[in-house]
Amino acid sequence: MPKKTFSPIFLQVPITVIIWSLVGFVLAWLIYSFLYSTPPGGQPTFAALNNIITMFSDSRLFNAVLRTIYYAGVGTAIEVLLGMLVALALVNFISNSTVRFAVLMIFLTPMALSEAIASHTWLMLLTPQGYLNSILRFLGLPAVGWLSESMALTSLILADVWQWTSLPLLLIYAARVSIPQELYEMASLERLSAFKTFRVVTWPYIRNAVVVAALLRFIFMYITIDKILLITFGGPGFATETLGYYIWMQSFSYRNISYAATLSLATLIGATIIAYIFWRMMKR
Amino acid sequence: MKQFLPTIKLVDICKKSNGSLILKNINLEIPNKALYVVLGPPRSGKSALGRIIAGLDTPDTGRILFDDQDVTNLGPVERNVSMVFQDFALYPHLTAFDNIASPLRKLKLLKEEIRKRVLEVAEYLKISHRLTHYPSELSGGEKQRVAIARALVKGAQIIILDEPFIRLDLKIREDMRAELYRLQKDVGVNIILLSSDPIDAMVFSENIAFMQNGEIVQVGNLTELYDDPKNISVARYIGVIEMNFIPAKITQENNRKVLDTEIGKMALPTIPQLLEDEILIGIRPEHIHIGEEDVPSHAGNIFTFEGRVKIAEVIGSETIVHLDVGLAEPIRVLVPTIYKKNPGEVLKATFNMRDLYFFDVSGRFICRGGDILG
Amino acid sequence: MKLSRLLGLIGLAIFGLFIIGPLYITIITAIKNINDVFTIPPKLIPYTDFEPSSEAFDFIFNTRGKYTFITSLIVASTATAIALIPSLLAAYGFSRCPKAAMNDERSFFTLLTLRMVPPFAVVLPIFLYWNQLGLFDTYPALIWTYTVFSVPLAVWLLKGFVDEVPPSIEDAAKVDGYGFLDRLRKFVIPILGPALAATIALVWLFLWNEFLFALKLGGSRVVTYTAYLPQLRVGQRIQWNVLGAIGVLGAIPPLIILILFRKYLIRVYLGR
Amino acid sequence: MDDSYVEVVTSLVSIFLDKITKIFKKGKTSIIAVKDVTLEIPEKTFVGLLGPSGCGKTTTLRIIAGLEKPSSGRVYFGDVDVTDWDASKRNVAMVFQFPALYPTLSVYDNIAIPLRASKVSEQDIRRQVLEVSEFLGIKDYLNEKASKLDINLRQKVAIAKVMVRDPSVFILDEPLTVVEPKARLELRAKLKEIQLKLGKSMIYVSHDQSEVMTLSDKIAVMNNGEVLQYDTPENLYNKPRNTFVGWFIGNPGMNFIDCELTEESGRVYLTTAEGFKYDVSFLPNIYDIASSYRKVIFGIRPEHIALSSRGVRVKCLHIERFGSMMILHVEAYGRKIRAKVPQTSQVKVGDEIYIDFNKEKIMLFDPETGKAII
Repeated sequence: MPKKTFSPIFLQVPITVIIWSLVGFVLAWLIYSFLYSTPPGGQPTFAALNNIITMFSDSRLFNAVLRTIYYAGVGTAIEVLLGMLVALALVNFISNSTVRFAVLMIFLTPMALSEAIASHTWLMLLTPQGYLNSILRFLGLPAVGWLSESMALTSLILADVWQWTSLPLLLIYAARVSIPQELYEMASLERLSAFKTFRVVTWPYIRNAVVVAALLRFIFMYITIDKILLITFGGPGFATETLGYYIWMQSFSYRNISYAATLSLATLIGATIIAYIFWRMMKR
Repeated sequence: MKQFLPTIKLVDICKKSNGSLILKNINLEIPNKALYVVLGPPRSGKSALGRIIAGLDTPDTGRILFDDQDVTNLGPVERNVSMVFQDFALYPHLTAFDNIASPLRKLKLLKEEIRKRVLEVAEYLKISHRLTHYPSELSGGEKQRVAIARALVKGAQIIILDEPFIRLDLKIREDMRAELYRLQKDVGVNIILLSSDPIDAMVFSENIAFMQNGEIVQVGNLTELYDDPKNISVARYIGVIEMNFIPAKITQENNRKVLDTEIGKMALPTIPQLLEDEILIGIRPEHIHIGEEDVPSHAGNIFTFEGRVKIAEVIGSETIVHLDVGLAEPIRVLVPTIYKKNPGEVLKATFNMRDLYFFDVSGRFICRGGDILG
Repeated sequence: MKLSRLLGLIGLAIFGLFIIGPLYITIITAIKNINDVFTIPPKLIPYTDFEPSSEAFDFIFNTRGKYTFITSLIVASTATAIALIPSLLAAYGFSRCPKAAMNDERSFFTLLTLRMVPPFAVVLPIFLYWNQLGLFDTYPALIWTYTVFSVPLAVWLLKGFVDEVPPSIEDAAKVDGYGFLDRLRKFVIPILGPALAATIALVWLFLWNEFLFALKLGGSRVVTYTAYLPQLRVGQRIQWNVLGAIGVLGAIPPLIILILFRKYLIRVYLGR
Repeated sequence: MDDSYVEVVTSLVSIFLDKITKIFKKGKTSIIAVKDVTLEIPEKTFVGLLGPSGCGKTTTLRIIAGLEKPSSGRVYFGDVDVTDWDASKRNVAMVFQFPALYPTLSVYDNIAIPLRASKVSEQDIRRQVLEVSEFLGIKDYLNEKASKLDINLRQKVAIAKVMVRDPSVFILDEPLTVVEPKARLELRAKLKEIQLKLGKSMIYVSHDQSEVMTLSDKIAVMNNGEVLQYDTPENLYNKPRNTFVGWFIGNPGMNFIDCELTEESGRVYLTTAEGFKYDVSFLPNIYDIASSYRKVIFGIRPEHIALSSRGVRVKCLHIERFGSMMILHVEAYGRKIRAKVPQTSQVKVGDEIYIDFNKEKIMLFDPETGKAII
């Protein structure tokens, strides 16, 4: 090896320059705005303490967090459970592998689409005079207030389930087909019941995929607000105002820059923690 | 690039990898124009040594000399060394022809010159009919030939092969060994063979260095390592089937010193002082005979013992009979024919005490039975 | 045994309907004229329920609609191109020298966290950043932002791919006399081949579908097709059929990429 | 599935395959994995299915186990036609190449689970599991999780799972290939003991001839989906029915030379164009063979060739020394053959030496069909 080898650090310089050219400013700005708030035309005053107090006493924030936990939690649970059922059904009930793969491809199409397209597709379905209600009326059933105050958040979950059940489906299907066939043959040779076969053969292999899928879905529903921004604008009232949407309003509508930065920092820290959990999971 | 075949000297080579010493001051001289086998169990540091000789890695301390030129910090190209890797390392996106030609392209030779030399080497290694195929379409043996051709084509003066046969199945291995032997004799280039298979040491028996835990344990030709192993690990490793070891104590019996072992007492005419009280006797399976037919000639030093058959293991055209004699490990006996026995039968076995090996308790070789019995 | 198989297949069929239904509705809305969109009874089957019309697509091609797709194409492709080589170098570092400084697992983890950054938490500072530079509503602003946010995904995918190129092949190239850049150009990249194409496609797809940054960093001149959608809902009468048409056009590249690179899709999430 | 089926099957012991054929359809191409195999597996015998990879031995095994349906032909357990029974009804116990253990269950539960499926009392289960794990030396791992064990232990547990059941037949698909050499020897002895102790027939598939020759009472050598010879190990070695069996059994395999049978002044000679000539008049009914066969393939095992003062003049090309034996690569009139002779130092590479063939061990084969004539 010729002596003048350059050290591997050089390999990382290009992306570091690219990333820190923007992320550097973003972090600095967030911390600065959290510490000091500058009213338009005024002098910057120390506001960190004030921001924290406001945060913990902000009931609207508290409700937004609750709604986020409901939205991300329930959404993830449905998507992972439905994804698992469909994955296992695909493998058990469709034996021809080409047909099975074609059906899987169809089921995965929504995840390739952009959130914007999916949001407008579901806007057409959920809007009061939309397709869902017109079909219901056509069948003689009463129309449903899909985007009404009580139903709006659940309808958003339905839209997200439609687009993202495909992710747990993909991960669990991949885990399921990686199970060596000998284990199922051994189970049939030993005359194990269907439930017992699931418990001792299938579950141990797909458990990791289920957990990883749940983590991924939870964090993506926590950090994505596209559907809320495009279908319900956080409404009606505060019915679908999640944490993300609240920060969006603080940033761009109410222009409480310093408070918005505080909340943004908090969510960034939350995201990093979940990413760390995901990283530990991935290493196992 | 003058064509000379240097002798390779390794002086006090040490190498650490993630914290632990994998090469402990290696001193070795590899003669030129020879096929040199570095033998040792897996993870004994052979590959690390090979990479250092090739110039892919540099040692932490120590120097490498080609004749008397210090090449420690030179790369594989400047040393004109090439290497054949365990997984053949063929470029999957290039045809066999381009794989072999790749070192020549780097030397910016004329297209016509490259073509001539590649065809010549491919012809020699009987692979010219497969040059247009991609590595994924080649068989194990063919991949091996392309890898060797690539190493040969640029006229490297030293070729290092890292476990070349481990990926080939049994029947192909025999042919490839004969091929390598012929290649070294015809081309006369230095070949260093890193291997964990004792059979390689047996086939290429002129120069062998036995390595273990990053150290060179013994250097010599096959008969030296076979007849006078430095310690138990060499004795155990060299040989078609692993040597048997029997613990023994020197005791007094009607005022004569006798070797007391699990399989009986051995009356030796003289017991040299160098034998402490507790020793370890080694006897090779091929030196033990079962049944009466082929008892060796000079019957004087014959020792017979009995054992219960644990299993009669057929290997190729020979059989290894495992006799349980009450020791932790059964005694292995090599019978040169197909010799089927069911577990449980009691058999008589004999060996000539001249063939014994004596080791001290720490495993260091003391002497052979022949040295005592004269 | 037969019954459970039947029930299973029916279940799959229902799920299939749940997936295909909304897609079908988007397509038929795109080929309706505005009055046929919401009617009772619903018009679901072309030619029998309604006369398909190209009203929506004509609208797009006669107005600035088509420029939004071109903008999306330019922004996504340029950002992917810029991010590719730096990401490949970094991925090579993470894969081949995991012990070296800045190439170790901890730095790889910081890249992973960038993928989990909530967009809504950083869009304001980025908006102000480009404003202060006087680059609001310009191509470089959006392209550079997309480049920064595509690097983590690109490195994540490429690291998985470089791991699968056996190191012994590079050793063989070293023995043949090839230096670092030659090894990368003549061996690592060609061997990656289809994997490289998959990375480009998947990163491009991620940028083609982006919405939040496009909405806030673009104004009137730089408008991607995703940012154009909300603009169609201003005004008294929402042009549902145009929304459907844009949805259909915007879905074509993702579906092509999904089919072409289906084998690699799982790597976006698992890295291997 | 009422239990009467199960009782019927456990008491049966002999297995009969009647003209079994299996064709796999991959898109348009169809591969004949098993071609018209008829095999009688008597009770209480250890039968080996041996052959290179892809010869149809595993498919045949899976057809017996019921994991694969034959395209044509019938499978009989005793005189009950079980062709259409699926695996769970045939009460077959199988050990796969990779240990098929339930990863999250403990070793104890892995072994006990088949017994729990067939209504055996918990104490009985405990007693049987303890007895089996004692025998296989895995007693102190019973509470360990299966996924935590190393590959050798996992395969021992897989064997324990098979032993506790009272199956109609034991089926083993290359069980020892993944096991390390040391543990492999011990497991071979155990498998032989299990078969003798439980008195059930055992069908053993492997491509490793030494394993199959060691364990089997009878071996079916298969190639390209057909059974070439079904015989005891000794007969396969001494009287191979065709050139493939001769080549495949024994290490290194049988030498083959294409010759003509020429009659000259009342004697019959094996001759080749290049001048090889050997008198074979002593062979039984050689004269009518000579009349019906112009060309023959002369087969002789390397270990049935001896150095002698007269006989066939050959040139020594290469020597492989193996302790007490050595393999000479010699050239007889342009034909390369190998001889395995006791170690001597007289012979050196390049010498012209004389070799002679062991008269009783000479074989002649039909060049077209490869079938043995003598």
